[in-house]
Amino acid sequence: MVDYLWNTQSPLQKALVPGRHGAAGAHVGVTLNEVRDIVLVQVMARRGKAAEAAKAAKKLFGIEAPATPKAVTGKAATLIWSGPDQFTVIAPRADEASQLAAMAQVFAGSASLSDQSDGRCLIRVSGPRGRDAIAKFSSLDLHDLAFPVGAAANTSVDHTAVNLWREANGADGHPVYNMLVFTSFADSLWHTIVDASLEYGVEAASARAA
Amino acid sequence: MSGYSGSEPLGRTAALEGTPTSARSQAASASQSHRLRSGGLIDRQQPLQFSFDGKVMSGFAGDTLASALVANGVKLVARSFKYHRPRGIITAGSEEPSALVEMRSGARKEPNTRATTQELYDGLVAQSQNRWPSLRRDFMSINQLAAPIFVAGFYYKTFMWPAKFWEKVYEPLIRRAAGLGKSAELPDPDHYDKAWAHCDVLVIGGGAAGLSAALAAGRAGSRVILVEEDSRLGGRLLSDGGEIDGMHAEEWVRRTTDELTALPNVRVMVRTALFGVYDGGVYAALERVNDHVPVPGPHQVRQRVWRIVAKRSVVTAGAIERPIVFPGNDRPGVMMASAVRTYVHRFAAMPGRKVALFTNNDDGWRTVEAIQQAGGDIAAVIDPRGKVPAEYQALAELSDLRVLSGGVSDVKGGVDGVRGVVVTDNNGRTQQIDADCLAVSGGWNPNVGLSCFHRGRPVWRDDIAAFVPGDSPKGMTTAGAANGEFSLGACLRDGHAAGAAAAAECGASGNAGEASEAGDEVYAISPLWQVKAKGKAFVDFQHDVTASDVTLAQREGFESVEHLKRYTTLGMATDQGKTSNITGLAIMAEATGRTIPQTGTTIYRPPYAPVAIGALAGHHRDENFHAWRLTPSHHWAAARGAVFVDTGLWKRAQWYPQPGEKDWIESVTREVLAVRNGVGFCDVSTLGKVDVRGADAGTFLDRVYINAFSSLAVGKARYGLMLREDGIVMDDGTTSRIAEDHYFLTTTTAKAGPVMAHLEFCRQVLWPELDVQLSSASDQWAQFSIAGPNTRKLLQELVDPSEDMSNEGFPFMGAREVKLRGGVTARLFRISFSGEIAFEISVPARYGAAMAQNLMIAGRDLGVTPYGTEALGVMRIEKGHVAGPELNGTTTADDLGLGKMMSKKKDFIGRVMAGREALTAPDRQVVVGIKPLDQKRRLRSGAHVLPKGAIPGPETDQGYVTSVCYSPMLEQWIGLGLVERGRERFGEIVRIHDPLRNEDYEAEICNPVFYDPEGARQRG
Amino acid sequence: MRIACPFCGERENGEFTYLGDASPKRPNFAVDSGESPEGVEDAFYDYVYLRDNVAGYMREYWYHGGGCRSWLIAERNTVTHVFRSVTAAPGVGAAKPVQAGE
Amino acid sequence: MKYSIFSLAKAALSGHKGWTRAWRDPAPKSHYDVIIIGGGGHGLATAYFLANEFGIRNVAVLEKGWIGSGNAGRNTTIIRSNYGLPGNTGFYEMSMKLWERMEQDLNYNAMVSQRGIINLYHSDAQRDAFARRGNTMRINGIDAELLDAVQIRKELPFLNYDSPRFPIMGGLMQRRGGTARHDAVVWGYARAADQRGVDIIQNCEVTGFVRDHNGKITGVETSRGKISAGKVGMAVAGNTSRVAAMAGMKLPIESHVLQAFVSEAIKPLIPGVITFGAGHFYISQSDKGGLVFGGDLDGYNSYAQRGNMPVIEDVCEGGMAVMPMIGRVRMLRQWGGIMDMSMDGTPIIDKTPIDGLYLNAGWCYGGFKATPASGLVFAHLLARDEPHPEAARFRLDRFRRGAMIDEKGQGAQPNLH
Repeated sequence: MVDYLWNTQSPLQKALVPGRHGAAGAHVGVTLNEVRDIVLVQVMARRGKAAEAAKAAKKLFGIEAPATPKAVTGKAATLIWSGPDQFTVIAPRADEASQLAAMAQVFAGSASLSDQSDGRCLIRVSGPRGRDAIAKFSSLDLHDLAFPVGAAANTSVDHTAVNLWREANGADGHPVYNMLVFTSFADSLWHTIVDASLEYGVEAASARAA
Repeated sequence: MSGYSGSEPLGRTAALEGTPTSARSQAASASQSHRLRSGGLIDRQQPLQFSFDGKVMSGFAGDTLASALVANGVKLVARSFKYHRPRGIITAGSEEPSALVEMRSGARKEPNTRATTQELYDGLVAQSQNRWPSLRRDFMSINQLAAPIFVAGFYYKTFMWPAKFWEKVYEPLIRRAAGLGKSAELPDPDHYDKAWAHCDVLVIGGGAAGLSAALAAGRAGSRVILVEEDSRLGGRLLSDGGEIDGMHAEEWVRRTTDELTALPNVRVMVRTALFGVYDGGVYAALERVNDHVPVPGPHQVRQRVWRIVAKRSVVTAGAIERPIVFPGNDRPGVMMASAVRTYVHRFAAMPGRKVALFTNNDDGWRTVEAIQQAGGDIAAVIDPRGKVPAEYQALAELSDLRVLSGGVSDVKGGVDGVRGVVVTDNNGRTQQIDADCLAVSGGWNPNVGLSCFHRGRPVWRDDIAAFVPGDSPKGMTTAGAANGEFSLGACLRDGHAAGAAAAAECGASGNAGEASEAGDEVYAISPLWQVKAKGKAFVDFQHDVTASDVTLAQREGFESVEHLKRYTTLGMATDQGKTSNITGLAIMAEATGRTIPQTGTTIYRPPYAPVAIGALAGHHRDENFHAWRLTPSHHWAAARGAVFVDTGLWKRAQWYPQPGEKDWIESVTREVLAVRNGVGFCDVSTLGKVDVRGADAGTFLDRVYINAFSSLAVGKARYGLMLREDGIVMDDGTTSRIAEDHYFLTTTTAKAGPVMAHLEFCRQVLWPELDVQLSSASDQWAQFSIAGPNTRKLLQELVDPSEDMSNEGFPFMGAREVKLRGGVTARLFRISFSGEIAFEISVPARYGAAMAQNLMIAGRDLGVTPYGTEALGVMRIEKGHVAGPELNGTTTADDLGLGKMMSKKKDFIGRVMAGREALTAPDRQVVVGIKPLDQKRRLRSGAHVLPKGAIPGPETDQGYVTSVCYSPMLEQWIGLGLVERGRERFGEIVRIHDPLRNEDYEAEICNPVFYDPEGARQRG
Repeated sequence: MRIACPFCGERENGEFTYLGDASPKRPNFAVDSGESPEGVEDAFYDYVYLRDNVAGYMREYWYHGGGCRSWLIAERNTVTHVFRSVTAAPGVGAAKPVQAGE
Repeated sequence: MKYSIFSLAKAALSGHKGWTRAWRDPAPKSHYDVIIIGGGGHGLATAYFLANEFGIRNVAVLEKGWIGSGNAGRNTTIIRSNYGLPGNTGFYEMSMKLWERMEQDLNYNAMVSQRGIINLYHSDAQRDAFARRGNTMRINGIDAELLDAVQIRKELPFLNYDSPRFPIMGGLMQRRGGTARHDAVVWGYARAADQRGVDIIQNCEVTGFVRDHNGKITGVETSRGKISAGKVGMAVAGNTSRVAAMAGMKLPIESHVLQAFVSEAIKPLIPGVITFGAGHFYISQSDKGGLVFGGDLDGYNSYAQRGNMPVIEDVCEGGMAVMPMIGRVRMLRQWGGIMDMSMDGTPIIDKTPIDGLYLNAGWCYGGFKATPASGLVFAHLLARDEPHPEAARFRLDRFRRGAMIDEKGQGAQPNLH
């Protein structure tokens, strides 16, 4: 009997070509990263149980679950608002089964969980011209005053839903934006993001979540 | 012509710049017969070569094509639309009606470009258009002979006999004659994109008022965007100069620009023309990123469309000088007075040596000074008002100016332009004046277009004889000349006030500072629209609409301005009547004895200036037309040479051709036989998948499906059908119960989105009392259908030995999680679309490629075969399963033969409306099977079904073929169809009528389940 | 056009899907309640087909499918396209409505 | 005065001073046998046929603004009869036959030009749907051809056949389809109706209905006073619900905005009408040289007669997908019309439940091509009190009965039709 190998494949398998693209020159304008190997769970409070669900979140992650479009980072996970009375939990994939089990246990009765670890692809956009590139495919106002660090939004890119949030500025002092896109759209949206960035010079890479 | 060679002692005494040094620029200057020796906002160190109609000329950086042509003494640049009359340059801006040229060539050929806005670049190539064989000798100008016939609306009155001649003779001639430039006939090779910008205050127009507004709003601390269509800020200040805060206007512009660019909260965008005002404070602008270079650089776009979201906007778009209508007013060399000043002052190019000025207002008189300062002669000033304005009396005496009180009644000259001007004075005496250029000013029209884009109506002001903005779109104010404030001082104050107010309304609390100061020159005008005299006098230069066309329209009852526009085409040319609309309606007002405000304006429509279609499409071209979706095994299938098709956004494998197969039918047949006789698999991940959770999930599904789901046991799957509220079938799919409070629902690929929205509507709007949570799991799972008699054998290879895969252990319609060898857990559903023993297996998407690979390994000895959507389709037709072509939005559950599924015990979406008489009528078209009698005959979808031997006609048309395939099992073409009373007609021979494809043959109506009607195979 | 989602803030209308008039209410219909089938059909006919189609302010359904997936009820002027209010449908999120139905 | 090249030449001698009004400007009389509300193409055509076919000449057409100011003056001028469902097929073909003789009937050149219309298909499913429709047309005696990509390429070589996403596989061609000069249709019917005694009264807005004690409608209140009438017909597509509300009627209709666009005039590029099958885009070229194009509804109820940015972008994306050589051609003007969107995408021509009031509505975006037939069948209904055979299925009660005529299969959601 052969034994079966279950190699995993990223939706960006073909689209992501690591390295430098677009305009040459000393400076890279936009840095694009695929963040692989994440655990992603959609948490939806049960009817009339929003408060209990929030308590459960606090218990497990030690932080208030976001009640408005925000991303908050707690114990071993970031919680991103993804709709009224619901949020998305994102964490680096360690022991996936027990990560999911722990959540299932804590939220039992107060929220329904939907494992989307394979349903979404996480793309990080940073660099001095990252915001200019995003302005070509997103109608969000990403000005510091309108979209500070920690801000989050459910929005559309190319007519498809995307969760976008801003984390702490990068070492270069420029903003860093995370985009959760649907797995089946990842190949397409990656091309859109790259095309929007070419005139600024792009550096593309892929890395495990940490 | 002699013109102004460098040797002549001309040019401003106080030159703005030093004289040119380099040899090349001296050569360039020498060729530019009408270029002043000094001055102008051009860079004489950067000479540029260009060609017009093949003639090579030179200009300087900072020129427009128009100013370069003026500098080279070129007067004739175009032919008019209808009469092909010789035309020159009339204005110096985007309102230009005449000087349209064809830019570039080949795939980049670009018709109807305004020479007045096209920046000059080295190597620019432009052609005149709408003439044959040449601009000077245009054969089509014989149209002028027929001019007495070609009056407004003439074609409505003729070309009617004989009827056939319209398409064959008349229209082709008219079409060939019409149009202006030629479009490229190759795909546009340039790239475009679109972007979003957001601000508190959007300032539209970078002249005195706009700079003042942006500065005030910027200093106050609000987020400001200033857009200017020109390549540099300054507006009329660049042409008329003046003094602001004690400094030269150009210096003030420089300083203001510096301060604005230094403010972090202000964004200045030049070469950016605002063209549309949309709801909710969304403004659209076109940035001409690379139109001033021959070809965009690598990774650069040609143009970019901006969608600017602004809380407030201040329109400081200035005003447009209007012509006066008089015979010969279209001759090359007749130019707006403001344009003459622009060419002289900003571009150091002289439109003529002896300039006559025809003005009915004080502002026109500025031209006298401009021409004299540049060393030109003023042949005469013709002002119907009869007296020199106070401000200019000194000047008039000093240069003992020839001032005539009257109007221009004719213009002498030819294709090379003006030679003389005939003046009829207020006492009716006429005299001819020698001049090579006629500067005209009929007064100024504030640019009210943008403020009227939401169908607001402008308001008439008698003191300036012009319209000013009325009720503007929400959040918009207007300032400066666009608001009817014509003096420089007023523009600065008005702009500053508007900018400060807008910033304050956006909550900015900073100090807006003080408005800059300048004089308040008088703007006195006595309206003069037309000089009535013999000869063609033009209102709309581009469309050749004359004053007599307007009065003819009035005589025929086309008195409404909209009728006037549509009957005479006044204002419908590429300039949208910027220089003609108001004049035209003024003449109509006089003809009808109404006032101008009573007559009213036509509706102002976006775009303010024409926008390239490519720019509006932006990046969404070719493969980027729409986003695309890939299944988890896409790359695996591609590596196996699968043939893909775009269905909706998905790319799906249709079949997997093998070497030696002559066509797709052969490949598909092989795949079907492999499944029916062995085992095969197909990626069905495109199906919509929804997790339905919560205590009331069952009740919820009972209400959205026509059949019951609360009664479904955990671990079981069931086929479900949902209706629209109007009783027509919406979608179908299998739904299984994973746990008491968890169902896994699937939809068709096409309806995944709409069904999800519908379910959320039911949850959030119709039945909010139910405890249900919905989440799309479509992309989470890689799902494969595995089918064929050897399916179980294959799965036993793949699943963990501890799993019971026997018919009892995993019965038909069973659904549960199973462990796979190698440690992955999968969801397994025993459901069949093919009619064989079949399972659908789901694993997390990351394992999709591995799953395809492992199915190949597990089934190697069984000859496992991957199959595509075509084979899937063949097998569903053989089994009589309905799909897209049958679920066409007009069929009921009963039409599809699924009426029995409708629960009688409960309400569900669509139940009541499905009961309407016409939807339950006995003669409805229902799903049947169709088999051609001739087994060789290929059946085609879209063929119609008639009674045997019937004559084709509406009354014998009884239905049509919806889906067909070549059935490898029946070894003939078969199909499904929707046929009147079909279920009562199994065995009946009918006529298949397909006139489109010249086919006509007989077929038998039969049970739609062609293969294994008892369904033994899928249960075995 | 911009729509102020009560949860996400002001967004492009491209993120939303339009359904239409929010005034008609789905008739509550119990099987075997003895209601005349005719009467029930009339009520549903009214609900499914008849519209006031007002020129002016109108209550209408918008679905923020390209955002937070909430069904919203907006008051919008059909002549000027100006929004007066945008509120959440009764069953948005985990909200527990006071009374059942619309 | 009869229009012809001769009368034109004669008039030229006198500097065209001799031309008189194309239609009179009468003051409203106190009574008419029939009042038509709405001076658009349909209303004027109805008046023309009432006078010309049914001998009813004491007729007034009341227009709140200038005639043709509604959708008659803001459409994309396409005429075709390529419909697939019983009810539509025969009706639109009757209209096409009337187009083919209109100019001679009216002595007015409306530039009816049968340069052909082709609907491109990009998938097998689309081809099959077109085949069904085309065969329906042929069975009803209407011209239709199913062309493959090779055949189309011969006629329209400039299209983007090898698009990487939705290549052109073929198309359904109706060669008798084409365009007509929309304003001229309005003016032609106005002039012909006026010559037959019809009063065309502009700037006369209907503000209410006059009813007798039985509730029968006996006239209208207008901005120019009360006018009594034997019968009142509504032909106010776009505003049907507003006028119906004055009579207390609620209808299966929503008003939606549909945008249209025209480019700068260029030399002949496109022969006939082309519709893209993988996106929302259709295009033709006017005799003046402008590319006239359009796409989908904006998608929400509106009376604003103007559209928004997303649809403009969507339409231009479609244009670049099917003919990328128009990338540098400039869009000159954009405008919006208010579509009378019925709940099944098909018109309603019927008596109303109110005695004396007749309805011609729900034209969706099919109104222009229907103008002559709509006028004829509505005149028939007003004159005979029974529907014209070709309009027998356009009844108001079809929604209640479940006999919808839904070409697109979208159901009771107007913004999807």
